[in-house]
Amino acid sequence: MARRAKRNVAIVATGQTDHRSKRPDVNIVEMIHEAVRRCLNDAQMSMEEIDGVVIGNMEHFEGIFATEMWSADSAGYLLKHGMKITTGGTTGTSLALAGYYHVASGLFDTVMTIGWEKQSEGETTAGLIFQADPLWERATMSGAIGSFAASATAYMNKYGITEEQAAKVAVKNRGNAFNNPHAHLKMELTVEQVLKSKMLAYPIKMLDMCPTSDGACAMIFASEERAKRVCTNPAWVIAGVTRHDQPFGGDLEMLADLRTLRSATEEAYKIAGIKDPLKDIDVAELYEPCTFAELSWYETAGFCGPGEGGKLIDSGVTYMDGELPVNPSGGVLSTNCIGATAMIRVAEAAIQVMDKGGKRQVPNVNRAIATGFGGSWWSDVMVLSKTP
Amino acid sequence: MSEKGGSLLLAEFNANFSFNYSAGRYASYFFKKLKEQKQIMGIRCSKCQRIFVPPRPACGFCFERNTEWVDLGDEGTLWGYTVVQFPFLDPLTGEERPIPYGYGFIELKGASTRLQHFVTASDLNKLKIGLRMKAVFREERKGSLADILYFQAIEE
Amino acid sequence: MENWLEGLEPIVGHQDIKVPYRYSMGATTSKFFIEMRDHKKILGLKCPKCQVVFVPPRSICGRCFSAMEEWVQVSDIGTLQTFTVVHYPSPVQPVPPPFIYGIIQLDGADTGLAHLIGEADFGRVHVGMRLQAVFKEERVGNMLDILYFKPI
Amino acid sequence: MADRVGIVGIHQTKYEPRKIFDSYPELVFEVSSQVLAETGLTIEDLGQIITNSTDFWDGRTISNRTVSEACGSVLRSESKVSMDGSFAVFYAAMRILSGCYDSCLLVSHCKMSEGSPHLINNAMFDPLYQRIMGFDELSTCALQANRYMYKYGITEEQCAKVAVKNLKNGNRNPYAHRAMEVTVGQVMGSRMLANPIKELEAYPITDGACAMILAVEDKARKWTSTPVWIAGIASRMDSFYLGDRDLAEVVALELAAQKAYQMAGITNPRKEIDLVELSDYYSYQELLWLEGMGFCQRGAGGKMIDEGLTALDGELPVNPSGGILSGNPITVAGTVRVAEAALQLMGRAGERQVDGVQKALAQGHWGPCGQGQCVVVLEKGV
Repeated sequence: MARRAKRNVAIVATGQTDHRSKRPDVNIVEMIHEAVRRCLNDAQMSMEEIDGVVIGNMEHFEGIFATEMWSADSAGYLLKHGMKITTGGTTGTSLALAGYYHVASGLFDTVMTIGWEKQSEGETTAGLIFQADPLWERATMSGAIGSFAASATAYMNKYGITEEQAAKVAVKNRGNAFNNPHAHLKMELTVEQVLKSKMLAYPIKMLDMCPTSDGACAMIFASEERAKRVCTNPAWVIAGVTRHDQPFGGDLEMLADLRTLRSATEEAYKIAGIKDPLKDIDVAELYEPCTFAELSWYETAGFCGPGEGGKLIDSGVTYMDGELPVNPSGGVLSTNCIGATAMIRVAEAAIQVMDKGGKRQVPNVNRAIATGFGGSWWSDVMVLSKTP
Repeated sequence: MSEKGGSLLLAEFNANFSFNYSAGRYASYFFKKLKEQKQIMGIRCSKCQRIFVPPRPACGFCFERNTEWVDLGDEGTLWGYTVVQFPFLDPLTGEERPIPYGYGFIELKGASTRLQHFVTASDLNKLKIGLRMKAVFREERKGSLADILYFQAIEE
Repeated sequence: MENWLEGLEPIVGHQDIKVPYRYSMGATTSKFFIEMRDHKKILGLKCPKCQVVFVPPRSICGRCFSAMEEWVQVSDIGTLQTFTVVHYPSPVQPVPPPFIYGIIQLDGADTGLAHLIGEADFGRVHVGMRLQAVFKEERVGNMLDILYFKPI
Repeated sequence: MADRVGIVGIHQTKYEPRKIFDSYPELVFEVSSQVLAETGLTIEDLGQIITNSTDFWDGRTISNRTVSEACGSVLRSESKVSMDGSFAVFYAAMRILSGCYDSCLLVSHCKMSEGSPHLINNAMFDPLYQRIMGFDELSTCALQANRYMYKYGITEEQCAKVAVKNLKNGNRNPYAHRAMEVTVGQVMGSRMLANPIKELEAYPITDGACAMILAVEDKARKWTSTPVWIAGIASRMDSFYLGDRDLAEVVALELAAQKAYQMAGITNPRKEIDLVELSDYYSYQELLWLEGMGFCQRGAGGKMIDEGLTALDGELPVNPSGGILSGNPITVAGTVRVAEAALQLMGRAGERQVDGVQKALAQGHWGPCGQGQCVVVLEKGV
C-alpha cells in the first residue's frame, strides 16, 4: 500500500550518547542534548540549520507527561516546529519514519529526530505493565519478559528451536558490542554461560534478555539538495513501512510468527526491489528484545524459511563475517533505552551505509535494513541505500 | 535526597495516579455472564466467523461490528506458558508481586484468539504445551476476570 | 440495540498506579540546589552569547544553543511579573488553598522564577511589587527550600 | 504547497462528562466506522491511520495499542501523535504530501473522566524545578491571564464575555457538552478557581472522540463534492520554563501563524479569513490567541469581543461550535477545531453554520500556557 516518497530523503548524520545503566551525572534534558550535540557534530551543522524536531519516549517510564515540552530548549526546537510521536517499542522507528515523511512532504528540508529513555529513573517492569490491558492482562502481565517467555515456549515447541541456538544470539551480539563505543553491555560470553545464567521465566534466562539503559539517539534527515550539500556519503531512505496488529497477546502468535514483520518486510522489499533478502541486503539491524526474537525475526524478515532461524545462526550467516551480518552494533541485547532503541537500529544501519562504522563496519555495504519492534507485536522496517 | 556533601542530587516523585477504566459494553457483558453463570463468552464476527476472546466491538480484519455471542465452555488447551521467577514491583499495589507464578495462553474451543490467564498444575514443573486446562472459578464472583482464579491442568 | 445490552450495567475497573520515580538532577541543577541548601544563595547561569542570566539555571541556552558555564549569584529580592490566587484544591499543592503563586524576576536575573508568595494580603498583591525569598530552616535541596517570597 | 491535501469526512461523538459505558475501542470504532460510512468508503480504501491520544490521560503505556482493531490498523500502517490533535492533522497531511500514501484516517480520543486531571497536568512540569510547586495547567494559565490583563489592560469582563459568547454558541452544536445561556454577571459570579479564571471560564472535564478522513487532491475530489483544502499549516514551540517568556506575548503562535499565512498566500488575515475555531481552554486565551494570529494589534483582543466582531453574526465569527469551553477533551480538542472549521467550509455545520465562509482558520496548542502552537488555514474546495 505504501509507495516510495516523491522526494528523495537521506540520513546525513547520527549521534548517540554512550549508553549506560544509569546516568546520574546528567538530567533528562541534558542527556538528550548530548545526543543532539553529537549528531550536529557528525553533520558539521549548527542547530540553526535544522527546521524542526520530532521527538519521543515512553512517558510512564519517567513519569513525565508531555516530555517534549521540557526538552524544547535543550533539544533545540525553541521557536521551531516540534512534534511528539510515540508508539511504544517502535517509537524510535516511528520517529525516524516521521523524519522521512517530514522531509518528503516538501514542507521541511532538514529535520532532526530524537528518541530517548532514562530508564533508571522509573520502574521498567511497572512501566511495561501499564501497557497491558487494565482489566484483561495486568494481573498476569510481568513486563516484557513474561510474554516473550510464554511465546518462546510455543516457538520452541512448534519448530524445535533450542535454548542453545538462542544463546548463540547473546554471544554474537554482545561480542559485536565490543566494537561499538556507544554500546551498554559488552561481554565475552560462551553459550554455556548464557544457558547457566539466572532463570527469569522459562525459557528466558538473564542473559537472553535485553538490558535497561539510559540513553538517547538523534538523526538528521535532509532533502536531496540539502543532503548533497552537507554530506559526501549520505544514507538514502528507500522504503519505510509500518504494520500494527490486534491488541491482545492472545490474539497473536507472538514469537512463533511475527506476521507484522513478514507483512512489513514484504512490502518494503517490493518498494526497494529486493528479491532475495539474504543476498540483496548487506547488513541488518533487527530489534531483538530477547535472543529467541532474533531467530524468529530471521524467518519473518525472509532471511530463511519458517522454523529455520535456529539453523541460520548455526550456519554462521549472521555473524560479522557471514553473508548477512545482523546487529553489528550489538543490538538491543547490548543496549536498550526504549524510546531510542528502534532509532538506534536505523542510525546503525545508516552508519554502515555511510561507512562510518569504525571497528564495527561491515565491508561494502550498499543496502541495509533496520527494524523496529513494539506495541502489541508491531513492526517497522526501513531500507537504506548508498544510492538514492 | 542524596547525602549532604554529594554533588549530584536526586529529585523524588512518588506517583500515585488513580484511573477508573470503563470496561465497555462488551467486557461488561462478558463479566456479567462470568459472574452469574460461570460462562466464558466469545464474540463472533458475522463476516469472517472469527470468534474473539476477550470480546471486543469490532473485528480488526473485516472492520465490522461484532454482534453474536458464543459460549466457549470452560476448558481449553495450553498454547504457551511461563513461570515467572523474577521479582518486580507491581504498580497495581506498589509492592513486589509474589513469585513464582505460572501464566499462559489458553485456546478455548472454537475461539480464534487465546485467553491470557494464570495457569497451574499439581506441580508448576508439570506444565507443558498442549495440556488440557480447566477454569477454576471463584466462589464469590464480583464481575471481573479474577472471577476465574486460574486454569488448572487436567492431569491423568 | 441488540437485546444483550438490555439491563446491562457498566463495569468500571478502578486502579491506583503507584510508581516511585527518582530523577537525577545532573551537575548543574544539583549545584543550584546545593548552594541554596548550604548557603541560601540563588545562582543563575549566564549565556556567553546572549548574555541572558537564566534562573533557574540549566546547562543549555535554548535561544542560541550555547553551553552555559558562567555562574552568577543573583539577589534574593526581585520584582513580581504576574501572580494568581489559587482557590481550588489539588493533592499536589504544597500548601492548602487559598494561596498565591507568582513569577518573580530576581535582581540580576533576566528570567522569572515561578514560586509561592507568602505573608501577603491577597488584595494588595500586585504586579511590580518587590518580594524577597524566605528560606526554610531545614533545607534539603529542592525548590521548597525557599518557603515563599514575601513582600518587602 | 505543490500538492494539496483535502479533508473529505468528519465524524465526532457527542461530548459528555462521563461516557461510563464506552471503552476506548467502542468510542474509536464508533467514529471510525461512522466517518467511513458517511463518506461511502471502506477501511481498505484508506492507506494509513494516525491516532491521537496520550499515555497519561489513557492510563496506559502505548495508548494506541488498545484501539488498533477499532481504528482499523490491524496489519496496516498506523502511528500516534501524542500532542494536541491539530499537530496530528499536521502529521497526517505531511504523510500524504510525502507521496507514500494517498489518504489517511485520523482518530483522536480521550476520556478525561477516567484519570486524575490535576495530577496529570502537574506531571507535565519538570520534576527538578517546577513540579514540586504543585503547578498544573489551570494555575499556570491563571498566571498567564493575569500577566496579559496587567500588560494590556484587558478586563475580567472582557474575558467573561468570551465565555458568554462561546457557551451560547454551544447551544447550536448538538455535540457540545456544556451549552448555556449565561450573562457576564453569572460568569463573573461563578466559582473562582485561580484568579482571574472562574469556573465558567475554564473548560469542563469531557469524554469523546473525533475522526477525520484526509486525502490527496485527486482522491479528495473523487470522494466528496465538498472537499476542504489545507492551504497552510505550521507549528512552533516556545520556552518551557514559565519565567523564560513574557506570558503576555505569544511568539510561538505569531511565528506559526505567519508561516501558515505565507503558505496560504494570506497577507491580511482579518480581511481574508472568514471564521476562526481556536483553542479556548480558558476564556482569556481567545483574546490572546486572536492577537497572536494577527487579527488585531497586541493588546487589542478585548476590543474584538467588546465590538461584537467575534460573535456568530459578527464580522469574524470565532468558535461558532462553542469552543473548548463548551466541552472537548484534551488532544481531541485540536482535531475538533480543524473539524469544525472544515464543517463550516463544507456547509455541513447545521444550526451553527455561518454563511459565505470561504477561508477558515483553526488553532490548537499544547503544553503549559500555550507553549506549543499549531495553526491551520483551510479553504473551501471549488
